[in-house]
Amino acid sequence: MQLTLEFGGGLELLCDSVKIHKINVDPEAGVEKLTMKHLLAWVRTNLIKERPEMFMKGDSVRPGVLVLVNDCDWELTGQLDTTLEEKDVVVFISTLHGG
Amino acid sequence: MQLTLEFGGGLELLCDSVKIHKINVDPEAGVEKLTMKHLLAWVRTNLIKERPEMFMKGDSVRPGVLVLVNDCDWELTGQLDTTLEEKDVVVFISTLHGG
Amino acid sequence: DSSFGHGLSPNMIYRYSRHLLLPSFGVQGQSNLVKSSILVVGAGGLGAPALLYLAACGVGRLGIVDHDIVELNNLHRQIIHTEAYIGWSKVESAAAACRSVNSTIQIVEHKEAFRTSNALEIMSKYDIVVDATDNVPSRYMINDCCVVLGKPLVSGAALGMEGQLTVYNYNGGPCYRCLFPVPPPTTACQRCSDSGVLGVVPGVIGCLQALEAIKIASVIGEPLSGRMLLFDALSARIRIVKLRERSSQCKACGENAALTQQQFQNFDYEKFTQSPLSTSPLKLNLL
Amino acid sequence: DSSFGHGLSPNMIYRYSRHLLLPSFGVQGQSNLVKSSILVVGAGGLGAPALLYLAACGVGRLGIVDHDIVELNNLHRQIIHTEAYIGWSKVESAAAACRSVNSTIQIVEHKEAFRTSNALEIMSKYDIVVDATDNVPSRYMINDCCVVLGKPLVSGAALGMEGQLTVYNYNGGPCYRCLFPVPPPTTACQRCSDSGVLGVVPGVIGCLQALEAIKIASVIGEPLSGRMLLFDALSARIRIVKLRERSSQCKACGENAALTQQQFQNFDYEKFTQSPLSTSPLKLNLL
Ligand SMILES: [Zn+2]
Ligand SMILES: [Zn+2]
Repeated sequence: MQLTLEFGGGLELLCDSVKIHKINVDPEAGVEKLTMKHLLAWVRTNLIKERPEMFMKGDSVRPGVLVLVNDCDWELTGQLDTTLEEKDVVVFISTLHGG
Repeated sequence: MQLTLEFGGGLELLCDSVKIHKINVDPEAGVEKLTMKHLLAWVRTNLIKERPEMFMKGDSVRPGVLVLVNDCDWELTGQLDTTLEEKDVVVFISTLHGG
Repeated sequence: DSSFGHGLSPNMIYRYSRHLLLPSFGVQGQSNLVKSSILVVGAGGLGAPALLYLAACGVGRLGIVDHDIVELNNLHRQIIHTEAYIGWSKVESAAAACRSVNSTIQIVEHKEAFRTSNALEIMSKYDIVVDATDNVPSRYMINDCCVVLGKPLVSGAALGMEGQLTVYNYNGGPCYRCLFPVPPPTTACQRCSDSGVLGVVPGVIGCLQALEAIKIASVIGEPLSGRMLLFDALSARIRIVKLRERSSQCKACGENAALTQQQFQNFDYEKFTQSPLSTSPLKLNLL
Repeated sequence: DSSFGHGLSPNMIYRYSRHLLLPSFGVQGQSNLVKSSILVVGAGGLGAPALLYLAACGVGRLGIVDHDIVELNNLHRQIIHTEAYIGWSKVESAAAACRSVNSTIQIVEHKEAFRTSNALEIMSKYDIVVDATDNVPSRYMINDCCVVLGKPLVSGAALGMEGQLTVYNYNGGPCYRCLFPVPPPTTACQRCSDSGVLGVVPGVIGCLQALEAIKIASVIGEPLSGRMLLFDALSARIRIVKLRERSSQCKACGENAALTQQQFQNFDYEKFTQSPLSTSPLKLNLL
């Protein structure tokens, strides 16, 4: 399944400072749908090059990270259970505090 | 066919000051595809309430109006011959000169 | 004063004529603005343009809170301060600049750090709050104070080449704690003073904060509540995304929360976020 | 001067420290900025924030062109001007404000209308041009002058509750005439002075113009060339759309065009657009 992942607010520093990643990822063996839970595990294994604790906590994202599926807060789409579809855009953004 | 039309830069004043219009429009009788040329004629008949010369000139838009099909300049999609698809978003925007 | 019911003097009508000409703003919008009061917390990178535009547009009473002093390394982005004010309090400097563009509005100087001990008293005098601070504990504190007092909060942030903007606690929409119930790890909390910021990035966000505050104050348009603007200056890309609704579980605004003034005053925001409210000066060692 | 090759003095290193800390900007970006020159045409609603941020960020030489004088009804949006400067030339007022935030850069005052007779001479001294004017003939004239001299053009516009922004004539991208070969009918050309503008809308666009000029000058990021930003303040919506490429048929930059300096100087922009280059004063009759 083709997805576009975007990292912002400093999270891109965890993946070689690359903000936009066009990826191909398939559901787990024996499972039909690709969920955010599986995608997070995939990202941690394949994209995060350093300090994974700055991206995840347990099996979800760390506090202060917003997750957006097609420009919509993942709290509205089902969080970890969100089912992803072909060409979806998933944004991970760390909230900023500077001024 | 369901389309979203948006008017901006003052063009909304020609359609009762409403910027966003969700419309249903079908191709001409005997024609399969809906083109921008037909959509423009449809807009002129159905949405433009006053001063049509501020929107069109001949069978195209007047100078100074940008037409965007799915956030892309219609010069890149074929201008009047652009074929529209279900759920496309077409923006008509008058260029601004103020400062 | 005026006998036309809109509270606009002939001088104001001339000064704000380009607002009055606007069909979607007009006399009613300007009249609402002139009667409104806005508090800006922080007279730094975000506060600088926000304050100048709020003063210029004719907000009736404009409050400025900051305890900081103007330094030379602020001037690359804090365009409200001039070299002549280096060493002065940011509030005095910003207030002078605001008065110089509009002497007809009331400008209130709060030359102190915004703390739980003074927050309720200061904020209660204003209709709308603009968060232009630069650290995590202040953001939680300002949010909670807005929830306790029922004030809409225009929240902006900028760091590096990116900016973020939203309106919290407005018309049933979410608050900061609805989005971020748990504070981030301190290692994830960079400040402009530590990590740098392109000066014009808070400029863009601060202007947008002024715009959202003006929309709320003048009762026009759709404020950016339940939505967040994400700005990436380097690639010139902007996203406006849909946020979650108010959370019934929220410790500040949730159904069973009912945060009281007393609880707010006793809450230790530095301990909660494990971050200090004040910035320590930067040690730069580039050469 | 400096012996480190980047041309930054210790004073500059302190002043611009938050830029130098930025990995994507750093010493090289600041050094490029300090060596660059930018011309801002128009010290009004767009020019005000653009000039302040360009001065503050450390552009080496900043030129300001305008023939207008500061009026009270400018102050709701032109935050670079203060009440004390009402009746003064906008260029003098803006230059004084820029100097007060950054005395280390060179500020050049062009107190004259930008016309075909002086445009080439003025513009040839700068690397980048910011169009912050308010009328159609100026926009064609500035575009053509940029094409003749090969300068990138950061073009912004604001009216009512809306703003637009793009970069023309940059790196093979389209110019203004590629998009608008035929001028609009005069009835479609409203000015802020006739139709009104919410003051902070040119504030947002002017900041974004400064940003794009800074990106080009410092050689960072992706300038907004071949793309246009459309800003709707009322609904807080922003679109960034893809524009056509440079047109081979363009009368200014097209393959067989080769607009010469002589042709530019003889072109009658007022006749071409059927609009005057100067604004007549507003007659407001609200009461
Ligand atoms: Zn809440
Ligand atoms: Zn061209």
